Amino acid sequence: MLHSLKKALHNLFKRPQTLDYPANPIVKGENFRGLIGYSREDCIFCLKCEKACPPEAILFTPLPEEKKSQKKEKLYNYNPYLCIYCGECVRACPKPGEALWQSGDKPLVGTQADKINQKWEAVKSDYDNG
Amino acid sequence: MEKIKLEFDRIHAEIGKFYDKKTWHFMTLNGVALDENTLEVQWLFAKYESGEIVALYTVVDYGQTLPDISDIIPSAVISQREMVDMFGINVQSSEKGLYLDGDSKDHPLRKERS
Amino acid sequence: MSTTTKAVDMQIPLGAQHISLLEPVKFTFTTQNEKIVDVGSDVGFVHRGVEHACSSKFEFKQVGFVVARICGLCAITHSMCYTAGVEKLLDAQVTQKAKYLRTLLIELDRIHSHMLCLSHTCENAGFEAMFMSLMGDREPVMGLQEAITGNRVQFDYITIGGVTREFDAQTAQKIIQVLGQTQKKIEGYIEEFQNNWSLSKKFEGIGALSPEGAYEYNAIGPLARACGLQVDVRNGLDYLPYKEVGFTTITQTGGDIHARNMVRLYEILNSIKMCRNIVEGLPEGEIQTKVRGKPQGEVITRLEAPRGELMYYLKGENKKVLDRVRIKTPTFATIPAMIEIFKGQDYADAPAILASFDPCLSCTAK
Amino acid sequence: MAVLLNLIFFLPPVLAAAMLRLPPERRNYTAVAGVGILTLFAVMLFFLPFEVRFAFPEALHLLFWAADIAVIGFFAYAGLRHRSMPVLLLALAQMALYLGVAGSAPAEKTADIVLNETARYMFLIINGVGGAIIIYALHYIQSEAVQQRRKNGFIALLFFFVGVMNMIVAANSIELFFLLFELTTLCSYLLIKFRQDAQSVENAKRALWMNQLGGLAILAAMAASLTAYETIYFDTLLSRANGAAWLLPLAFLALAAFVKAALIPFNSWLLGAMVAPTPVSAILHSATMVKIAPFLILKISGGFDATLSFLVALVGSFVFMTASLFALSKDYFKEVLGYSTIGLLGLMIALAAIADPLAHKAALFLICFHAVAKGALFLQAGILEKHYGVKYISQIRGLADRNPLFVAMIALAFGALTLPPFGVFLGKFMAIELFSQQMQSHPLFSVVLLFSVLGSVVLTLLYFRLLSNFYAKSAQSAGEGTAVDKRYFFPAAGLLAVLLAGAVLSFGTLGITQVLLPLLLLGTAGALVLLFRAKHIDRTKTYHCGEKEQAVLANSYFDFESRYMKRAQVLALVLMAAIVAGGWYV
Amino acid sequence: MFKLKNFRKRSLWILHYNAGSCNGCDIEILACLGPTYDLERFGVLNRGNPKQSDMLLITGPVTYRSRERVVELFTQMPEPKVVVAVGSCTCTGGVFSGMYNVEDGVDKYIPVDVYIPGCAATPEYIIDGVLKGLELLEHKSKEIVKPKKLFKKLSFHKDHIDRRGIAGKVGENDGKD
Amino acid sequence: MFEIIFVLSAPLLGGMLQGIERQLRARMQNRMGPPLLQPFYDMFKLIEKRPMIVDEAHTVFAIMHFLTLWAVVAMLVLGDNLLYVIFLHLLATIFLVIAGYSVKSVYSHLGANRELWVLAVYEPVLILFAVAFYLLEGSFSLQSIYSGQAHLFALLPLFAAMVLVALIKLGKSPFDAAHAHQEIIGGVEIEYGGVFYEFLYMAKWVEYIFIYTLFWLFAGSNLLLGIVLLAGVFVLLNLIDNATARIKISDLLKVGLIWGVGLAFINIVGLLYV
Ligand code: SF4
Ligand code: SF4
Ligand code: SF4
Ligand code: SF4
Ligand code: SF4
Ligand code: SF4
Ligand code: SF4
Ligand code: SF4
Repeated sequence: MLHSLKKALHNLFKRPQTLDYPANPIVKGENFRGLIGYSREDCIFCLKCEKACPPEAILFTPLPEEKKSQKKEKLYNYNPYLCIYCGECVRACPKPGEALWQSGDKPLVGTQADKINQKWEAVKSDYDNG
Repeated sequence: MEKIKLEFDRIHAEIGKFYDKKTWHFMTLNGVALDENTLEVQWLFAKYESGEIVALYTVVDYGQTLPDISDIIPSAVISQREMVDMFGINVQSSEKGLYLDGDSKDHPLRKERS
Repeated sequence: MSTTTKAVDMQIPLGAQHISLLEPVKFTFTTQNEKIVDVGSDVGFVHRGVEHACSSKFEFKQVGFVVARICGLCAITHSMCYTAGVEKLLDAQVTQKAKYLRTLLIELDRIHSHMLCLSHTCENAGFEAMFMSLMGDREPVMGLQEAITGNRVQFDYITIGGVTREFDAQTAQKIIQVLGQTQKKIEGYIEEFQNNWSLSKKFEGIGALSPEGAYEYNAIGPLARACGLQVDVRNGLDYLPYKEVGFTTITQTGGDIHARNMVRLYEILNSIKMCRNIVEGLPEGEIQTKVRGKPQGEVITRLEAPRGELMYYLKGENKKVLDRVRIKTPTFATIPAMIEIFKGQDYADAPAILASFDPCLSCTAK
Repeated sequence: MAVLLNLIFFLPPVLAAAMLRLPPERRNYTAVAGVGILTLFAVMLFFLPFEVRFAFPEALHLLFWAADIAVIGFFAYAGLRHRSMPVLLLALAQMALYLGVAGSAPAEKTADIVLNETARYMFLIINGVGGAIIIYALHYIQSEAVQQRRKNGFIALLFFFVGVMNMIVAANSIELFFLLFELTTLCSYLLIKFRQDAQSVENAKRALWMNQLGGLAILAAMAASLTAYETIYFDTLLSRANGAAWLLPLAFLALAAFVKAALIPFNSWLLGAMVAPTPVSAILHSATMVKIAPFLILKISGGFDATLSFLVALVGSFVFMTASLFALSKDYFKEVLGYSTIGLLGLMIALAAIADPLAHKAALFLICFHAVAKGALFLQAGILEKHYGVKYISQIRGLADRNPLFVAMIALAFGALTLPPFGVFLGKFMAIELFSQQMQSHPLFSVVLLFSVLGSVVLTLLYFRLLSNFYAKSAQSAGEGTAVDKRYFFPAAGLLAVLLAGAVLSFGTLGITQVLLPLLLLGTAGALVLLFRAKHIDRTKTYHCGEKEQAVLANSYFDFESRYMKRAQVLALVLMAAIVAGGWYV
Repeated sequence: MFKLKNFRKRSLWILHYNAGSCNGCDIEILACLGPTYDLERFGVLNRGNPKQSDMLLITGPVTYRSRERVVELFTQMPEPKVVVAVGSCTCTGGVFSGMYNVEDGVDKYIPVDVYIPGCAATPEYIIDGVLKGLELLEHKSKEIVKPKKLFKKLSFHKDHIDRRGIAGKVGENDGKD
Repeated sequence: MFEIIFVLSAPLLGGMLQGIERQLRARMQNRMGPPLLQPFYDMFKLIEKRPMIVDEAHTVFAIMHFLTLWAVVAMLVLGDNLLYVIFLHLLATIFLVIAGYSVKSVYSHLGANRELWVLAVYEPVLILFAVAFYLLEGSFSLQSIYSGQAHLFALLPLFAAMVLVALIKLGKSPFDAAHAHQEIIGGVEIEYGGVFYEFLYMAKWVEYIFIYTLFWLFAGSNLLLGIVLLAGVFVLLNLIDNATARIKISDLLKVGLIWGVGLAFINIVGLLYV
């Protein structure tokens, strides 16, 4: 009991350990696993990432007719609310760091207005039809 | 991992003979669906000292009723209930409803499912 | 005509939602004067169907990330145990360095998990300050995990054939420093847990399991070791270098909440020592080896999770999807023991007893 | 005035005789009228500005003597008939001692009857509260499964009891007091036996022999008084014993009081009396029988020396604490009330034992208001039994939903036993102050204080626990919320009205705010509970951890009684022995 | 002049329910209550009691057995209230999406106001989400938000499972209390 | 005049006190803690919530609990009879207990039950507390206590007993079994929400004033000692709260009856001989 008493008294005259977020931002380590980044230019559309992703958070849907150009180009869809940030996709990608990479950025908090699930449903039906 | 096959009729007796609570640690009851109708049931034990693993097993079909071994190993109760839920096999004095609600007609780990 | 009040049973529910619970579980205590005479339980709230999904929906390479999500507290032990099994089925070799790094993370995880359990036990015993203090001291360890793996909770660190990352010298130094601090703090806690009058009222002699009972109910992990049983899977592992890094089995006698707490505290000290040894004696080499083929055959692997023995049974038939994944988690087998221990205790002690089991229902129900 | 006095003594027996004869309809009217007249007499006597004393003619003394012999003889007969050794032996001992004492009593020229202030208060209670109970009993007894003749007998007995009580509080002759004491014993014996089943007979026998012990103690007191002070009159005895060292007569009288008050270890007779119809319990607990005890102590405490006063107070406060504690272990509603009566009698005795006018006032307050509140509670207990079929506390749950008004009345009666500004609270309040005062001159009184503090807290706890049961929701509340029969309702309501009005009496001791504030708060609570109907506010279910099933609720329970009864009895007996020893040596 | 509104936004009592999560997000919520992140700075208290809570923190993909409890707890909370889904699996089902005993996210049952992604959602995200929730709470009218029906649109094995049809009446006072 | 203002603002002052306490507690736990006005933010929020009740009587009793406590504080501060104030305080407890029983909730019943048991511990101490002042001052009159000399040093054991009572009454560990959050989720208060919970919340504030005013009595008319004493008690209570776990109700009864009542009684007997 004495130990706790001393500690409480001691803490009273110490600066609290609280990180005053959001007043002071929290600095993340450089290899923090945040959002998946994607570059359309570098992608070769091998769809390895899509297959590797456990929760199917990356889906390639067919392009709208008019945009269809050369090779087997498809539309990259990524759902940060489904992603589990495991990094498997990046490990599966033949061009890691160029076509696909895991950034340190934090995903945004969504609200009802974002219609997260409705939008993803639409992507999924595109995917099923494609 | 050493596997020893048990005759269906002698499961309870054999386990009773085999199991010494200070030597063997009962890990769990395991089921492996072999095909649509048959199921391999394993009682998995590990030796406290060496970590050596022994599986007592038997092959049954879903119509059969497994004996209750919780009088020998009290902690088997919950594994048995899990078996009932997952495979829909009957185990003496174990009802359904550990994980799945009682009204579910589903047995997720049966072969025809996957 | 003597009409002294009769024993009337009152049923006190605990769960599914209750402030003292982290996870949904339902106990219904039948009590007389707040003494528990009977317990009903429902542990199936968290059942998601992971075993089924692992043998149907996911390929064996993905399963490691899925089973990690069986439980956030010992995610790393799940993925390790699974990966070890698959590596056996594939006959893959892993470098010594990768093995060391795997062990490091597992032990760091044990440190934070034990601290969490202790703080939760204290919170449930109504000791808010201790909860805060332990949570505060746990943060640096979480920071280490984030620095090494890039995430605080779900590490996704272990892949088939090795680990995903390694750390630089600066991080190594930080690890050593944080471990040193934590060690001092833990020594302080050991003293406090032994000497605090109110904690002795709450913990000593409460929720006790006898060594006989421990054998009877197949107790594992800290629960068994608090009864004096020498059960620790880490003793005989062939795929992790525990022997080299200074592992010792910690036991206590008494089997009550206090003994469990002490086991956890001393294990933290042991883990700190192992981590230090690992960081200081990290071998050179690659962290990842290429693995080919598809799993074939049957295997059982075991690992000591913070809560006790974790077991995976894998069966592959040379296909991308495994034929059967059977997960036996630590808490699973001890639920009958828990129910037995509750009987005869005060309802007021129930939350603390529950927390001292450090139950993991999310893995129990999978 | 002596006429009025004689009327109040002899009207009840006359009424009793009438009860036996009259047909039911007319019986009821006569009874109600009789009660009215008696109460009127009591009130008139209460405002009498002077003390009345007179002696009975010699012939009447002879009659008393004969009556004594007859009563003791009847006890002996009862002992023989029930084959009860204690009863028979005690009767024989009483007979022997009585003949000896009566034979050697000197001829004295003193008043047999003295009407002093205490007696006036007692008249009020006996006739007012007793009367209300009799009226209540008129209807109650009709539902018993016995012949009409016995029902009439029951009412007659109650009237007779009231008469005896009236006389006993005014008796100055110890011999007369003994006769009346024995008569109350007889009445209670007959009343407890009323239902005539094995249990009733058993309990009646127990009540009989225990009370005979009290009678024996009075005879012993008379003998002691004769040898040392050569008198069998209270006033003479007190004046002669004042300052004297040898107080054995007073010690014996105190013992008699303890028995009558059913203090532990004699508690079983009063609790056993529960087998009788509820009006019996009501009348025993409130207006008659047990009230003799504090009354007797009040009467004789003027002669106590400091030690005796302390010892008696110690016994009283000890019983106050233990009886309250034992009450917690009980589930049978009437038994809980019974134990709480015993406890409060202990407190009254403790207060009465202090020779201080303020203490006497406090004791009187307690006696009066306890009588009213307990009377009301027993009447309500009767309603619970007859109307709702509820006997046990554990069955009471949820009654507040069915009949809020009735429950509010019970709540008020309980409140009157604990809360400011009611009389019983006032008694306790004064007790603590008095004991603190006594402590300063007699430090041992601190123990008495501690016992009474603990006792009063435990008692409060008991009442809250009981009361909260009425408001407790439970899964199993059965029955309909019908209105209570008026014939039950009015006597109880009348007593409550008296209680409320009685709060006014506390004005002298408490300030205006002190009286009005709690009344206001209670009133607001009551009014809100009855009136607050929040139609526009949404309802939710109770929280059940997110589950939907029903809760199974129960109270905690205790077993102090079986665990500590033996020890308490032994301790109390030791203390009582100390009183006798103290009377002898000091 | 002060407005009641100015005060409300700084007090937030939370109720936490685990609807089948892996504990990962739950322990991060605990960490937020701990001294390092100290949610109490924003007036957050963990009440554990729906009647006194303004915010429901839900974790987990909602297992079949949890769904009625979620709705029950939600309805016991008085308006204004916000629901925060913590973690990827709560928002959409995460890795568990499509497993036979999960319902793929809470917004199938109750209206979710804030979605916090992450697996596990770190304390930083959770604080972001909670502050967002605070903001929303301020704007929320007192209108009553009804929970949705108990159903799952994409039933994994339609022919095997008929228990989805049983949508009990949840949350409303049945008059027995 | 001062007294009247004090009485009228008692809930507010109590709220302030709670605000300070929450900050102090947070700092003792090495964290920043809520703003000082947090209790009032909570209050305004609670008022704004949609009212929901379980049962009318249940609601009424909570309101009465608050009102009665306030009245008790008024009687205490305005200098009534100390013993009377302590008995009147019982009335407030009755309302709370009945409120606890008047809903069909297990936790509420458990809380009410425990509320009764702790009463058995603190009530004797409080009465003995009053008696001690009677012995020293010759009456229970608060007026004379306020204007009399400081009795702290004559009443040190009783002071210790009162600390115990304060821990119980203010719900601080180790003696907060009556509304243990992790067991019975606040006990009696569990079924209240919105405005109606606000009454109980404010009752707690008033309870602060009640308890600290009782401590003030130890200092008599000595203002300086009074302030030091209150500050000391305030910190002491929180230190104890931060260094202990909650003990069970059965242990609480034992400890409270032996130490609380024991110390108070010894002190009183001691007063007679000194
Ligand atoms: S990080 Fe993992 S979950 Fe996220 S998109 Fe990549 S593979 Fe899928
Ligand atoms: S794996 Fe890489 S290259 Fe292939 S589709 Fe995905 S992002 Fe493009
Ligand atoms: S673990 Fe403790 S702090 Fe967390 S929700 Fe449960 S009771 Fe509250
Ligand atoms: S044992 Fe517990 S902590 Fe470990 S994986 Fe299972 S649920 Fe998680
Ligand atoms: S969202 Fe993720 S971390 Fe949170 S409870 Fe669910 S599974 Fe666990
Ligand atoms: S016990 Fe109190 S302080 Fe602790 S988590 Fe619950 S509400 Fe918060
Ligand atoms: S989001 Fe991830 S970490 Fe969080 S509960 Fe779900 S699976 Fe666990
Ligand atoms: S038990 Fe709950 S209400 Fe009581 S002090 Fe602790 S947190 Fe507050």
